[in-house]
Amino acid sequence: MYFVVKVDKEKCTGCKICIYACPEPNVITFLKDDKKVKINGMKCKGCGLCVSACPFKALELK
Amino acid sequence: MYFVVKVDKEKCTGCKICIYACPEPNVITFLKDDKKVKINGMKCKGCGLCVSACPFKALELK
Amino acid sequence: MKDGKLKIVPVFEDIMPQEYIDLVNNGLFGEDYGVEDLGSFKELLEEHPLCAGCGLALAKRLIAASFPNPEDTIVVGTTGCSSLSFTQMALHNIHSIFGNQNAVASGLKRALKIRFPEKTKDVVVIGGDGGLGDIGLGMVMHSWFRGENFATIMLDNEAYANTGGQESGMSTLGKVLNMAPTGKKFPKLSLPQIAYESGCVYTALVNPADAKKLGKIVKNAILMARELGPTYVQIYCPCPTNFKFKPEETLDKLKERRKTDYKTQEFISPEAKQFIERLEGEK
Amino acid sequence: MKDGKLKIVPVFEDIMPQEYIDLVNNGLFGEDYGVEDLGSFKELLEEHPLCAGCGLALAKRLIAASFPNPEDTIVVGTTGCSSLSFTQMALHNIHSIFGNQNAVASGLKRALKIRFPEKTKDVVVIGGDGGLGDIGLGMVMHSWFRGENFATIMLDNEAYANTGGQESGMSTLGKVLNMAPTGKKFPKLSLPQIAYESGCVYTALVNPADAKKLGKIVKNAILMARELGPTYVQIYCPCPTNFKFKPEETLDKLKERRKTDYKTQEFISPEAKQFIERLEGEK
Amino acid sequence: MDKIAIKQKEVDLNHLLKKSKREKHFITGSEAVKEAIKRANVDIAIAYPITPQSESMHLVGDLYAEGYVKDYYRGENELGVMSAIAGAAMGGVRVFTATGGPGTLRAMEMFPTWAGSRLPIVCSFLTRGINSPLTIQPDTIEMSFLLDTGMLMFHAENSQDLFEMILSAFTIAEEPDVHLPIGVFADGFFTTHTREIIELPQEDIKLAPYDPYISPVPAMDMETPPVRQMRDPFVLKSNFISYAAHASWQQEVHAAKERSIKHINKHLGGMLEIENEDAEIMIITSGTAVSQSRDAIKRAKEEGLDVGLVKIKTIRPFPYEDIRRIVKKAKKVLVPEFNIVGWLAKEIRASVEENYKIIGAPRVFGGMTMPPELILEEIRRACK
Amino acid sequence: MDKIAIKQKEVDLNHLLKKSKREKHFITGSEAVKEAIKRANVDIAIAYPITPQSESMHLVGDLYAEGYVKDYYRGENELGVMSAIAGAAMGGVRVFTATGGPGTLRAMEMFPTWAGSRLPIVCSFLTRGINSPLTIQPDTIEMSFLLDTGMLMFHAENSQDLFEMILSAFTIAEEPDVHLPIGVFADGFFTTHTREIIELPQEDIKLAPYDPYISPVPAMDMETPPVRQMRDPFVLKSNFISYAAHASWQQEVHAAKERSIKHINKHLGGMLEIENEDAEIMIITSGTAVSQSRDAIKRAKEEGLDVGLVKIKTIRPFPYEDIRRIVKKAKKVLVPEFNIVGWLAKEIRASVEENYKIIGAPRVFGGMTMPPELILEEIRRACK
Amino acid sequence: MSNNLSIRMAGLGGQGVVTAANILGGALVRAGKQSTVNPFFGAEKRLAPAESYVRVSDEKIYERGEIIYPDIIMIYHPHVITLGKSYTMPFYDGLKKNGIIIINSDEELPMTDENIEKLKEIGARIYYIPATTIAIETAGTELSTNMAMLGALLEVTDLVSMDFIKASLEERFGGKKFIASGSTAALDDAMKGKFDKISQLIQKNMEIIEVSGVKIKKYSLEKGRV
Amino acid sequence: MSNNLSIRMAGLGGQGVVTAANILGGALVRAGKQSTVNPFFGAEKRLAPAESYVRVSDEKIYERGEIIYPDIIMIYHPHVITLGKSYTMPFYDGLKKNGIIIINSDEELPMTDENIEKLKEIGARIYYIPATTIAIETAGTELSTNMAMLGALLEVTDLVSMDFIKASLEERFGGKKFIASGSTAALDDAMKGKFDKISQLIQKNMEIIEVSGVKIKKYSLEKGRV
Ligand SMILES: Cc1ncc(C[n+]2csc(CCOP(=O)(O)OP(=O)(O)O)c2C)c(N)n1
Ligand SMILES: Cc1ncc(C[n+]2csc(CCOP(=O)(O)OP(=O)(O)O)c2C)c(N)n1
Ligand code: SF4
Ligand code: SF4
Ligand code: SF4
Ligand code: SF4
Ligand code: SF4
Ligand code: SF4
Ligand SMILES: [Mg+2]
Ligand SMILES: [Mg+2]
Repeated sequence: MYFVVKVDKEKCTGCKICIYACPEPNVITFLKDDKKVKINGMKCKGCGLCVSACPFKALELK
Repeated sequence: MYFVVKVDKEKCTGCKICIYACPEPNVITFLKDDKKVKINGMKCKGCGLCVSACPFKALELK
Repeated sequence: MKDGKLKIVPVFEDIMPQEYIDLVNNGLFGEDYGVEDLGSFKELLEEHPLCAGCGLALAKRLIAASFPNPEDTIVVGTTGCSSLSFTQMALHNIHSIFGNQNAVASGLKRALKIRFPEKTKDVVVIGGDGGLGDIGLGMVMHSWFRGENFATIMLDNEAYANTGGQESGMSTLGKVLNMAPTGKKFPKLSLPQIAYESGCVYTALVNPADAKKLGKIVKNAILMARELGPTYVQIYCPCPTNFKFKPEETLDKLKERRKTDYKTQEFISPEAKQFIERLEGEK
Repeated sequence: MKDGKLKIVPVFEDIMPQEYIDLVNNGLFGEDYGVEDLGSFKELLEEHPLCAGCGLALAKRLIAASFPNPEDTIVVGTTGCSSLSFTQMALHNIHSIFGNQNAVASGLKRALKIRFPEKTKDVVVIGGDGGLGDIGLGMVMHSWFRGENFATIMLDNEAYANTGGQESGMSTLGKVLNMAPTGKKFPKLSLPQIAYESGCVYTALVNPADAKKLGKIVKNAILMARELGPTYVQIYCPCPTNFKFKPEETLDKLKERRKTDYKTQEFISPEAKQFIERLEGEK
Repeated sequence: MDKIAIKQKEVDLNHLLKKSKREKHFITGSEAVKEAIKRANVDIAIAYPITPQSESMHLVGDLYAEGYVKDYYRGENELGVMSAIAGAAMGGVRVFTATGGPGTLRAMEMFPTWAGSRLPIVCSFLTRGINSPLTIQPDTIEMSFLLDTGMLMFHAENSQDLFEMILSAFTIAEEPDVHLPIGVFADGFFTTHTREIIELPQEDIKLAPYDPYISPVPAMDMETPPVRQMRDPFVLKSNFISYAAHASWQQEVHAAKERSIKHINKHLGGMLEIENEDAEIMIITSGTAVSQSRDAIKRAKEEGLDVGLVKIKTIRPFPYEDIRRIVKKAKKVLVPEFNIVGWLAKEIRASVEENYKIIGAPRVFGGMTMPPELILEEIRRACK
Repeated sequence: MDKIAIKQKEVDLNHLLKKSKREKHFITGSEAVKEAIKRANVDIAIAYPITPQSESMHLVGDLYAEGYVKDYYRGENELGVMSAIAGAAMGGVRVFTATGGPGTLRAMEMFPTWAGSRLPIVCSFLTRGINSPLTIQPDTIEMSFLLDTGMLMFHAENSQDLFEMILSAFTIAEEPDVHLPIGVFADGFFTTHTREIIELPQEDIKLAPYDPYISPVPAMDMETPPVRQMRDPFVLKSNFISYAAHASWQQEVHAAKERSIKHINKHLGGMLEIENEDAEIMIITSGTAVSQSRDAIKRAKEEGLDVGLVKIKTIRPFPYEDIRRIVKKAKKVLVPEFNIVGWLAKEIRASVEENYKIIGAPRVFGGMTMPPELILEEIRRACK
Repeated sequence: MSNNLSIRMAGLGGQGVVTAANILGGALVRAGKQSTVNPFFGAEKRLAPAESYVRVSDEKIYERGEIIYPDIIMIYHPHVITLGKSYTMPFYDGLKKNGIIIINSDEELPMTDENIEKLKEIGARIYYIPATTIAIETAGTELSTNMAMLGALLEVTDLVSMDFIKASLEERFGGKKFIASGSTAALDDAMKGKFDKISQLIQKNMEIIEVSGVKIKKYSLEKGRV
Repeated sequence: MSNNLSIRMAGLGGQGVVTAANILGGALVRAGKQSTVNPFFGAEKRLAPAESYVRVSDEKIYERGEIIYPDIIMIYHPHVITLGKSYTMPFYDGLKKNGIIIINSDEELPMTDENIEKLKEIGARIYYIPATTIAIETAGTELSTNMAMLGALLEVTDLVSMDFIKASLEERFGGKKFIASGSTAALDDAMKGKFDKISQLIQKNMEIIEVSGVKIKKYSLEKGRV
């Protein structure tokens, strides 16, 4: 309810795995420019699925 | 409605095949004494199944 | 009859109909009769209202001779020609509504297990192809999934006979019937395979031209259902009235199909195989 | 969006919510997007009320990205968590009553064939395990028997989630759930096999951990259903709420089962094989 | 498939029923259903057999084989049929089906669902008794179960009515301000299996097709822009707005039912027919009981007894106003019925002020016939 | 299975409900169902989940796990459950199940079949609205559909009633001269999900078991000599005798319903409860609407308004005589209801002579609540 | 004959009581009369009781359903009387004063004194006709029993002329698909199968009707024939 | 306080509004009061609106169902107000004269002038409590938000003593299986999973209640705190 996910742009490789693991639509988007992902905090339910999916530990619940 | 089956005791070998082919219960009975079958005309529906089943042409619709 | 399973109260002896007296004196209860003994004992069925030459009547007559313990057998049927002879069968039997037979049987069998923990009460479902394969399919399959301890026997005349010959799921591809005026558009359901996938330990396709084999299969199916779980027997039952052939041709129909797709045939699971072996060993 | 499948009436442009404008400008309609493109287009689903970490939400999101022609796709659902996101899906969709989805879809698909003889309208059934495997099983299987031209997708969370976590036919053996207080007494239904026996030309078991594969399977299933006949896709959808694990563990559950009994897996009939080959040839 | 090319001119209901030349035919009620559907321009019909409906739906099948109906199949059971019919109607085509007795109960959940989904489905209920014990004989008890489903309910006296009512039902059901399912009821056997003379319009005309684009609810075809809203408000009470949706939707269904009255007046000539309104003894009834009453009244007249007749044609909407007026004037009112519960008498009793006037008799059930002699006896008793 | 050995003394209903010491518990209606079944000596319970019934049947499942109930499973759907329950009852054991709303309609065909088969089944209907549109909220409309099924129908005001009625239902249903199914109705959420204080008898007693050998129809167990006759006369009209069987059987079901009245009087203390019978304004209602009315009446009294209350406990049999008497004396009668169709008001209107006195209000539906303020307003209006 | 006439035909499933009633009704309508015809059956199996009813009038006929008070009763099979295979017992129940009974039987059936008394009271006129025998002898099939019964009826009552019967027969068997219950349709086919051509079928059936007119015998309740 | 008191708790699914109501009701009953408690929810998914109602009285309580005219309104989540995630809009609808509103939020929520006017008319007394923050800080889980809300309520109203609350808590979490909807039971388990022992859970929750009493702040409709 109060947690949302944050990306560590340093670690993110843009592999998109988190996007395929998130149960919420239109939350994680892929930025074409820097080939990294962006989180829409308003819509994130804080489930943490993406966190456990990311092979590069680039995501964290806050 | 008006036809019932009759046995020709001469031809009947008592093989019982007709008994297994008759759809009506308690119509064809097997006589232990002469090892032949008997027809209960009151209950026979005259369908002719036994006739076509008897390998010895011992039955006839009348 | 052995061990007096059925007795007539002395003061009623005079007024009982002969058929009933025959049943008491020369009936199946408590005896070890089977199809092969037909003609020598008083059958459970008596004077049913099914058509002359009805294949379903023939099958039912053979089944009625094959119950391992008729004195403790309750039949659950369902609407259709297949049920029209229930009133004429000397067994307790249930007709609830169309297609719910396997659910009714589930409740019944469980009730009897509770009430008679020391005794086996056989519940046997006997119903038409429409009742089992179409309207009741969900309840049939779920009784299999749940592993209910009773046998299900389908009298397959490949149509809804009782309501005037409509196409059923068990009708053959292309067959023109009522409600399928341009011919049936999909193949006959492969229920034996589905039964096998759904938990039936023993499944058989039966042609009543193999009368004695039919008797054996029905007996096995009922015995196995007691211990192992659900069993399914599907019997071909030609219907002269709706398929418009002469009553005496019923046997020809049976023989024709025996040559093609309705051979008597068993699908035996490993448990079932063991069971049959044990049974034969006991003999 | 290509060929203006979705347009906003000019005078309404000011008052349309941003989400809708996004859908028009950057949505799926008329485009050839798939699961692999997620994150780069506006999805059909938006802000559903399913629980955090819901496996079923994940599956539905992936499915929504995989419709070959979303602009001509109508979804038929049924009561359950699986249907709770219908109102949030930018497609026409139907919720009738619990379990009747395949019958509704049969009528709908036939109606659309009559009304749009020149155009393909895809009907896709998406429902829960309870709706498809239990209460609706008869209607599901008969739509398969009849060879209806639509795909059936099961979101299998192995329980009745929406009503509070009761055992369903798809629950696993021994699992303690509501209404199965001593553990489930019979094994998970083998619906993929049954579907195959019942006329589905293409059947698949899917683990959403294989997201892209899921997308391909769903697409294939819908395309084949158009031409060949019914197809069935069963997707594992862990439910953190009723199985009482933490939302973030959903992925672990997926991976665990991928190692055992819920591997992504296809059952392909010869026609289906040909079809896939043709499809790949066309690319 | 041996479909022949059918050439039928499209006309409106008024032309079909009132302007087209009629010819006499000696046919059964089941055949009357066929004749109605032949002229109804039905797209899809789906059937499941049940006595006494089966013949009707066989004949509709023949229409399919002949090309009058575009799609047709036997469903897996009545719930499946009524669901598929709903799916087809949601897809925007004109549909027809029929059932009766146990079949009606098997599909029960779908009838309020049809109404709630505002589907203009026409279903003929060819009534029979309800289990258990099983009976295939006529009885109107199933109508009692359907009174509160939100469907409109027409009750045919005979095959002629059945024909007219089925055709009218399509037009009335499809009116944008109605858009509700209509059940056309006829008494099994008494109507379905009786051969009698009925007058039919020409064969070469049919109703104009259903237009899904004037429906108050969108067809499920992805032709109108998709919105994040399903056809039926899915009332999860998850927010303030949906809180009241179910209730207001129910009210709207009932309001639509009221709005159907003007169309019923136009096409069916009113919700009821009255004969001899000023008689002291009135018979109010519907279906076959009307015919039996006509015969009894004829005989009563021969005995010098003055009896009026109200034939109720629509059970839903129910003609409350007229019934109240008629009962007010009458001294006694007989309500003959073919069911044990007397739902029609109850309906009348509940709508009038002078309850004591209503005599719920004679009543037969479970397949019994109602000889006019039985009604005559009640008339005599009432006249005393 | 971790069944514990349960030691409960077998007693009769009178002992259980009237003699055993009671203790207060703060529990929900669902828990009250559990507590009733714990003491009911039920052999088999079968369940299918549906809000708002699920909790009750979960708890019955717990009783199975604990050994209080001998067999229990989740069925495949409501038709399957009601069929299996019928099969079990025919097998001669005591059974229980529950459903509500769409579940009730899904199984609709079985209810008249239960009655026709003379099965003493107790089923709790935890009511909710009917589709479409879908709603899971409370509404008593489903009761309207069940009025003519031949079942007895009890309507609980609250959890205490629900507890007493379920237990009484077993005894009344099993009386050889009744032997009919009983539906015990309670309003979903308002009763099932409300936690309140209820008084329960001891836990170590239970009803004596069902005795299938005193049933008016034989148990299907092959223990009585088989006759060539099934349990339910299978009415094929194939001979003269069966011609009338369906009709006479229906009459017998209705007669059995009437015979239940003496048992209801004994065990439930009557078909209704009356408070302040001589008031000019009477409220007649059932279920949760009774509670809301009590509150409204209390407030009305504070305003000096004199209002009486009739709580109908049994909808079938319906207390016609008493209602007629009460309405005769009253000046105005309010009938508050939780459904759009007003079946209770209709029932009352149809049974009394002075119809004009009946005001079918307030009425809420589709999950709305009925605040006492709404009733109070109607009272004020009626007093004018 | 009276302006309104009601005929009850009672037989067993498969004997064609429904078909006979339809042919008769069709002929009556052709002759300009008002008529309604309806069947009554149970589970619709062969040999189960089946009844059908024909009403005739000069005015519109309202009443429908079973005929409780017939002017004429036709018994298609001895078992209707001897085994009670009937919806109505005794078989003459409801017969109107001076009504007619036509029974298909080669021999006279045993009747109790009580029945004879009651039939006398009614003033019943009873006829025997060996309809099945005539059918078999004339057309080689018992499926035409119903035609023989119609022949007997026409002999006794003059209800409608043979021309109309013939036209009705032609419509029934010759014309477009006739609508009947499943079993009836099956029998129709069986019947058609017996003849090479429809015209032959009609021809034979007309013959049967003629022969029946000759073979019918009045039965005397005073135990002698008249 | 008045003899009869009605409390409406509005939150989102998963926040434990039902549990809080049950614990409060249980405590009240222990204290010898009459009380009824009931929930209201839709599809029962997390984050969907959920309400529960507690009635208290010295006499038997008849009325049931939603509380339309509450004395006290407790808002468990800011979204109830800001996103309208509620069955009742505006959130204070029906509040009785001089009624109390307790809102869980770390910050004051924006309110329209219109709402402020109306609330003033009612004479509403509004309190803010950072309940979720307290829960997380004190017990390390937001699942105890509802306990903090209860703490605030007890601070403002003196409804029932802490001893009874504790006893009720013990029954709820410690005793025999508690009956709740599927989701609630799941949350129960989650909650229990957070603590090693039930006693610790109860202990922590009691602490939360205490802390809340201190952290609650009155909000001034005149835009200043009192
Ligand atoms: C709910 C319901 N639907 C339809 C029927 C009508 N009905 C009775 S028997 C029957 C057909 C039975 O077919 P099948 O099961 O194949 O049995 P058969 O008559 O062929 O032996 C039908 C459709 C019914 N009784 N109940
Ligand atoms: C006829 C009927 N019975 C029962 C219900 C209650 N019900 C609604 S959803 C549901 C469970 C759904 O389970 P599943 O299909 O597995 O979907 P899930 O919620 O798990 O996604 C049930 C039992 C209903 N709505 N209608
Ligand atoms: S999975 Fe991790 S690395 Fe890959 S895109 Fe997502 S955040 Fe970046
Ligand atoms: S925490 Fe959950 S909802 Fe949020 S971005 Fe990650 S997967 Fe999506
Ligand atoms: S089949 Fe022929 S030979 Fe064999 S027993 Fe029968 S009649 Fe005799
Ligand atoms: S004719 Fe038919 S009924 Fe008669 S004995 Fe032969 S098989 Fe049996
Ligand atoms: S209709 Fe067919 S299945 Fe039915 S009794 Fe006659 S022959 Fe047998
Ligand atoms: S209850 Fe389970 S299936 Fe339903 S939304 Fe929540 S997590 Fe998903
Ligand atoms: Mg069949
Ligand atoms: Mg599920």
